[in-house]
Amino acid sequence: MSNILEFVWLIPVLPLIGFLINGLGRNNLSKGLSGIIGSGVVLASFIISVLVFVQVKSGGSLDNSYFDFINISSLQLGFEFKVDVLSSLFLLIITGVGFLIHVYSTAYMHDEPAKDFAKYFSYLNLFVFSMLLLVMGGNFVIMFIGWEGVGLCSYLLIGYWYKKEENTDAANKAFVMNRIGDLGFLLAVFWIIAKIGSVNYDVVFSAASLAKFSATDITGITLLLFVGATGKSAQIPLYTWLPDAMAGPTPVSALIHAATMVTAGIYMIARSNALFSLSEFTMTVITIIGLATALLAASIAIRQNDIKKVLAYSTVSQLGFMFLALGTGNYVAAVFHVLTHAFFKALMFLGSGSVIHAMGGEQDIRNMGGLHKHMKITSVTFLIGCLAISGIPGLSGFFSKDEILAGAFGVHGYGKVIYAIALFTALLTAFYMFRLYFITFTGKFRGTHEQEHHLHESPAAMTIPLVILAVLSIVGGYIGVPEALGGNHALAQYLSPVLKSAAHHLEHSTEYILMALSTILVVAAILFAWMKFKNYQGEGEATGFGRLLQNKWYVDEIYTAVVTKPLAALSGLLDRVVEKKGIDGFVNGVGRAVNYGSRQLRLVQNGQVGVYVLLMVIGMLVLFFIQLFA
Amino acid sequence: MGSYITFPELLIWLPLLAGISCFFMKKGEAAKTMAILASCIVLAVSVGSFFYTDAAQYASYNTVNYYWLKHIGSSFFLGLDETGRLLTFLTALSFPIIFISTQKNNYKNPGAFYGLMLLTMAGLMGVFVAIDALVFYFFWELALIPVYFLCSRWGGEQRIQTTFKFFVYTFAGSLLMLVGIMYVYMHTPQRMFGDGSVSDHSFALQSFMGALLQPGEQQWLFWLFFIAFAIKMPVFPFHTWQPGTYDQAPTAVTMVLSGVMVKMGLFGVIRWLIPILPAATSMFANLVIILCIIGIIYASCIAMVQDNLKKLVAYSSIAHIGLMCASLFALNELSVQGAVIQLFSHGINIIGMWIVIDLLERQTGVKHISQLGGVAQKAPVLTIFLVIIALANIALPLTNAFVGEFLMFSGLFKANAWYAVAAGLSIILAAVYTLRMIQKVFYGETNAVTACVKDISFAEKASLGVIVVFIFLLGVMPQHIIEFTKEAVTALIALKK
Amino acid sequence: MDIKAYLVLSLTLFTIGIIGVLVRRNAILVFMCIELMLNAVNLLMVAFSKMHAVSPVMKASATYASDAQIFVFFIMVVAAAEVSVGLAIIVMLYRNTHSVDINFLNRLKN
Amino acid sequence: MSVTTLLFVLLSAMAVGSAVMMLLSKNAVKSILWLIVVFFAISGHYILLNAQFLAIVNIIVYAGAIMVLFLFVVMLMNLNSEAEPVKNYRLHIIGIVSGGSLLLIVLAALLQNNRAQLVQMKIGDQGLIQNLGKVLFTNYVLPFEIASVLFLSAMVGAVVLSKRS
Amino acid sequence: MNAIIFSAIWGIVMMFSGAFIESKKTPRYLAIAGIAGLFLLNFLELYSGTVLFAIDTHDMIRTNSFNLSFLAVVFGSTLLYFLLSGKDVERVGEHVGEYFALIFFVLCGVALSATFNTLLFLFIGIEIISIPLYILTGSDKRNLKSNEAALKYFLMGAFSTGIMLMGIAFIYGGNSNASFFINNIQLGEGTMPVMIAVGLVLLMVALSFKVSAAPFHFWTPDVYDGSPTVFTSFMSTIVKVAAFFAFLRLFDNAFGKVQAQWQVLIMVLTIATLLVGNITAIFQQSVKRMMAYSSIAQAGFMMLALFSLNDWGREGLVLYSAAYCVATIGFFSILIKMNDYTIDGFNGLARQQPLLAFTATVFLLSLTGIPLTAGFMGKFYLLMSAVQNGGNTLLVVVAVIFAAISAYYYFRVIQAMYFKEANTVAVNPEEISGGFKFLLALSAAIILLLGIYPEFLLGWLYR
Repeated sequence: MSNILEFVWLIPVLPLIGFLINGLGRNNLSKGLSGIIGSGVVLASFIISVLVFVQVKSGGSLDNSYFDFINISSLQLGFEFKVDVLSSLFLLIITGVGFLIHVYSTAYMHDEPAKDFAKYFSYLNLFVFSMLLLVMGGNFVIMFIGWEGVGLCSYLLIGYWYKKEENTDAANKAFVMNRIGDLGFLLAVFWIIAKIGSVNYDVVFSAASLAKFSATDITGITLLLFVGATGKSAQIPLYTWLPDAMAGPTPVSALIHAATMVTAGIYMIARSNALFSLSEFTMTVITIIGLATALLAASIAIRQNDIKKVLAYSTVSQLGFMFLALGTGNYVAAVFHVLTHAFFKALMFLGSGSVIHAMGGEQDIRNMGGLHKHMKITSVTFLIGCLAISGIPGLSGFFSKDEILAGAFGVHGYGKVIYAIALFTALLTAFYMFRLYFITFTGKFRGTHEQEHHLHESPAAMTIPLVILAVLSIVGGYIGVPEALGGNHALAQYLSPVLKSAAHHLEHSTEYILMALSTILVVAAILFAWMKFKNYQGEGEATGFGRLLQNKWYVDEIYTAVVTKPLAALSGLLDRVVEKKGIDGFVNGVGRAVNYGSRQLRLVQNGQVGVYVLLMVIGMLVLFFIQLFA
Repeated sequence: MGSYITFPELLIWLPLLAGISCFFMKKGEAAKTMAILASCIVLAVSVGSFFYTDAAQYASYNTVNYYWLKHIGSSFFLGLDETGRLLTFLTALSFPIIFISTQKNNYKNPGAFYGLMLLTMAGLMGVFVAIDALVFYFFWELALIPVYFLCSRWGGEQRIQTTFKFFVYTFAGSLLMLVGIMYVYMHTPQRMFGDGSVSDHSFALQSFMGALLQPGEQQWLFWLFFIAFAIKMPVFPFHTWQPGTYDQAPTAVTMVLSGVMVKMGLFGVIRWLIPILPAATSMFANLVIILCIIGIIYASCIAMVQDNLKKLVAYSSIAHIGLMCASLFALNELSVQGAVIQLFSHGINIIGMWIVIDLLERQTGVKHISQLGGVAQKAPVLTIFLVIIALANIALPLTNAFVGEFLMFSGLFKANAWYAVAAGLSIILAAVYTLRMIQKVFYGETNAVTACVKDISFAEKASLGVIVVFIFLLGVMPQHIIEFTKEAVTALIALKK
Repeated sequence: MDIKAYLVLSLTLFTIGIIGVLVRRNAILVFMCIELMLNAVNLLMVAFSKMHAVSPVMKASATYASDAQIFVFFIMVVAAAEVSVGLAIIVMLYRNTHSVDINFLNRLKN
Repeated sequence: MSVTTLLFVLLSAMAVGSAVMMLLSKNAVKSILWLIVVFFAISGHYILLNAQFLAIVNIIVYAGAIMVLFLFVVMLMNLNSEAEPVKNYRLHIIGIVSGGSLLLIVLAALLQNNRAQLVQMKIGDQGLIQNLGKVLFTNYVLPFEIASVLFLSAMVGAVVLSKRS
Repeated sequence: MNAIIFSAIWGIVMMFSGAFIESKKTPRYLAIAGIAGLFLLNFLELYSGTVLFAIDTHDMIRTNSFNLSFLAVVFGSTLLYFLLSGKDVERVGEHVGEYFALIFFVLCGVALSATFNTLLFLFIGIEIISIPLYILTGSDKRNLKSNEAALKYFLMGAFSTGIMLMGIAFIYGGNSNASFFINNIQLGEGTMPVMIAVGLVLLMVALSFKVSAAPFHFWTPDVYDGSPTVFTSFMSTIVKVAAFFAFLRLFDNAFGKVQAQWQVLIMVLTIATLLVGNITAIFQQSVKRMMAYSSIAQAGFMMLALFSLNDWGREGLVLYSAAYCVATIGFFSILIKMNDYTIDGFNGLARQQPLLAFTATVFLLSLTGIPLTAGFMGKFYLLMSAVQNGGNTLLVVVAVIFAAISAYYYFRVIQAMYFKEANTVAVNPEEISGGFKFLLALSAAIILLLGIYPEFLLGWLYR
């Protein structure tokens, strides 16, 4: 096959087929079969993606419209795919990590009844399909189709165990918050349409149409797009759904809520960097939001005791870093961090999954401890993940995070401040990750006896992906070694056709200093955690600041008080008062008035001839008056 | 065919005759079969009509013009244009689905029931094909009367009062429209009939469009027409008849009301209001749009706190209709195109919703969200269908509603960004109440009420299946329906003054 | 004599009749008041006929002035017929209720 | 002031006065008698206008036939004793006021134009019997015939209403 | 002309039949034969202008296709009335022949008041209509309500006669042509002479009384309620439309030229009538009385023809008369059969007597003015006339609003028939003969026919 790009449409279609097979045949397929189908299709599209990647690397690219989606004189909109360096990279991440997680799931979900098992895989496939649509889409609408599709899948998968109400609550929350973002996205799209009547990337980003936009247009559109991103990628103010989303099966959290979907926002902004770079204001906003999110989430993560919640908040925090990178114009770094983060965060989620699996569904780390001796592979791989995310030199996290920090430092004016905060956040990250690690894997076991008796290392189907991801988390960084370390940032060069890497370059000497500084501090943080938690016995009831963190700054409560409750109250008011009493009351009131009039008017007819004649005479008077004098 | 009998006539007479014959059927089964059969034949006819769309070539197939009240310039003038064809198809498609999906409900005196249903069908068809104002008004009322009897005979507890309110409300509205029609008529130019006879005025749509009206006259005429249509749709604040009626009416009728009958109002706007009174339309457009948008948000909010499933759907329908009405008045290509598509999509989707609700109510006997739960365990297939339809209802991409709403919103945005922003809130609110409904009814643990629920039978599977097929067909490849309605849309916006 | 005088006179009689209808409650008296009204009309008719008799306008018909008096004649005829029927009704009522007070006639109302 | 005027005033006074008396008198029989006086006065007016035929017919038909019929009925029911219990005075006031204002309005309108239109008194032959007879049986024969229907129905009415069964 | 003479003659025939024929049935058959003959003779005159009795009317009577076809409508409805409710006339009392005789006399009056060309005949016609009606109203001698109704009707009727005569007097006095011919009234230039104006108002009042237009309608409910139902049916239909026709004929021919000067009066009367009729009807419990008020409401609509003296109005009045007569006669013929005249009396009629219920529904829908029924066409024409007259579209809007309100009380009956459960027997089945059902169906068919193709009737107006 000479030009693999001809067959690029297979990449999304294969998972779709898998979805259909698993979905329709869910009653007849055996677990094994549906597992194989589910993972197989993803593997297939992974292979194709690799080939595509190779092709693209050697300068190929595809921009193809398959059929007219909507085609009217004021809007031509085809069902078009665009495969270039950026999307091909994401294709790799999605299909690759996706495949591993499918495999992992076959074991993790093994206790499910067959039909639910099939349902689960059909959902996963559907997700992969939508995600691929999102990144391959050649215009904003196709991207939006994927965008909402992944939202739907995450809704379905979070609510996968739909019998428990909190799961479905979480699912609804996730969907609605995403919708809020989506509205922003949509409005941006409408804005673009209204301005240039097309949403095709090449058209929109072409200099000609960029010229058509006024400054306000640019700022407005980019801000709205960013609102969309905050929804999907869990940034302030729309991040609270992500921690709750942990209600879903752990592999789902790994795939959707760590590796792929949540990075859609980054992809979207990176994709439309041509627009964003034009709006100084938006960039600043993104920087601030990203930084704030990173700090806030990290601070919360310190005090969480649910193993998945900790990871969730760390995800939010890491996403914050990525947005920080975007905000500072450091797109490459952002994408780079997406890549590495996908590796080590997926790794850690899967690891936590294996732990939970072993603990029989237990998620509270206060009831764990000393798991190292029971499940070596998990423990080791998890440790690697922690090291990676903390940014220990040599591991993938180091390179990407360091590039972000450096980029931030380089920002003119307030760069130093940003850097300081970001660095502090990095330290927090190291601290809470290792808090988690030590509490979970070291010390002595604090759970019940049958749990302890039940402890075991997970099956190969789960450990192998762990190992693979661990390896990737280590080596993944070497595609982006900065010049300072004698590398030639392969990633940056690869992406250069689409993404200009960070504008402001630092002196190598400065970079060395920054690296050293961060490394030292991180190590210190880790040691601190080691001392504090190496044999953890459970801590007393949190007080003051600690409690504030434990309760996540009461953000959920505030939202409830400020948005949810008033809205419900308003609706109730509208329903009870305005609707029933007001409008309908008026309508019925007319009827009642007529009835009343009827009852009164008939009293005039009192049966007295005298009165009748009198009224006639009076009527006559009136007529005479009108006729003769009016 | 052609010169002998035309599509519009077939579409009207077939259900009419079938309906009348149903009245004389003693056996319920016979009537039911008759109804299903007749509606399917009509569907076939309507499908057939799609092969003769070319106006120039097949005029004799699509338009018919009998002399009727010649000396007052009215003739039995019917014709199929793009919009009309689409809506007749919707009607023709809905009724078989409705009959089949609700065939398990057994009504007392079924002959009358199915007869009236078919009469309603005939009336609706007439409304969609009439090109003569008087004929239009005739069918407009004709569609109403059978529904009145259907609702107050076979409805719920407070059926009589509720239906009566609905009737008087609508009747008053249509009478106002009648006054409007008369007034316009008095200003129409002379009309020459084929056989040379002349009447000083005429009811034909063309003459109405040619009527000489001062701007001042147009302004109050506009309201005479608009109120009639607004009540039918219904648009806030003329909507209060609707939730009660949907709640009380037998579900089969509710499907007709919400799926097809509300389209009469929108169709009226497309076919009559805008063409006859373009100046007034553009003058009041913003006012109407604002009214609609208030209605959209208002209805969505109320839907969020509804415990009664039927009322929930009713209010969501108000919101959707409001959006369509608003985008019709935004009157740019995007919005109108979207509205036209949505005319069809909304009909399909909401009928699907009702089918599911009907199944639930029939099996459990309750229609209150708070009393249901855990249906998904008992009836997974039903749940899947419901979820798909519900998602279509909140305009998820790749479903039919997305295309319509996307176009409508972008059209509104083009008209005025803030319209789109305000109306866009409904996207979020819709998600809130729809998901809440799904969660409370289908997820969670089963309870005493829902324990007995069975999964759906073949008939319902089939009808829901058809709906779902349409949902995705129009969702993935909307271009066909767009191609089909393009000219109509461009013709309409061309009227904009 | 000026027509105005007759106008005043007959209208006065007419009004007295009306007032009688309004205030009296004995059916027979009410009926009599109506008769008075008719007579007022008759008087006015005759007066008009005599007015037209001298009015300068070209005469519409040969019998231009007699018309009115013939009309009065017919009024009397009708009045006579009316009286017979009316009294028959009153008598019938009296048979059943032994009263001719119209204020007691309110079985039919509202 | 000529004799004619004098007569006119006298007759008018007589007519109005006795009409009022008819209205006021409690006793039904008295009212009837007063009414007869009114009729005589009006007949007097007819004579004054030289409408002899009507004058006679008025006496015969009204004062003679009709009033006697009334009197007969009243006697039959012996309503001469005051049968009317307490009256509703408010209603009376309203009645009188409205009736009076009716009169005033109409008169006010009629008497506006001060162009005197004279009425032919004492002379003129239109009111003579042979003229009227000729007209009645030539031009007005059809109404005359049809008026019989009126009497027929009156007759039937008498049968229907008062025939004891 | 035929009609006037023949109806008078046949009235006499009926009179003697009542006197000399013992059997109660024969008069009815005679009457049906007579009305058929009357209809045919009138139709003959309309169709070919054949006049059996060549009498020189000295132009006091004028016939043309318009009033002849109106008479055709009237006689047709009377025929229907005899066929549907003839039996019930027999039930009223023993003087069957006399009742029919009186009805024929009324028809004579109707014919007069439809064709009169002089105020004398207007007066005589109206009187010939009224006097027999006083008698018919009181014909149920034992029934106090009937007596009361008769006396009320008589006193007020006589009063209105007085008013009318005063009006005629003033017209004559103000008419410098010294003539009673309605087409020979000197209206003067500009505003009409005061005397004419006064006379006009008085005539309007008197005729409004006859057509029971508010505020001169007070006799209507009591009289219609009190008199035997079968005669109520006759009064409220044939007599009423005749009075209307006279009203229209007079004001159209005599005062049409100065319409602008009195249109506002008609408007006031119209609105008042619509208001009183519709609003008061809503609360009635007795259907009979409700129909009385509804007849007032319908009168309000017919007033529109007077409001706008144009062809739409004239055609509309004829059409409306036909629709109104057939529907009301039909409905009354069913009402008479009911055991209980209250609305609850109709409960469950649909179950017990489907055909009666269905036809009754058709009649009521027609009265409401739902499309496809003659009632709609009538309303449509009259509204159209008002719109074309252009004087006041607001009046039209008011009218349609009241039309919507009228649905309120008509549909109460429909609801009772179809949607309420029966606890008693609404109609004794033995009273419902096959022929009766057939005739009901026929009248329903007529209503639908006129509703779909009014030319069927209107075609005759312009021969």
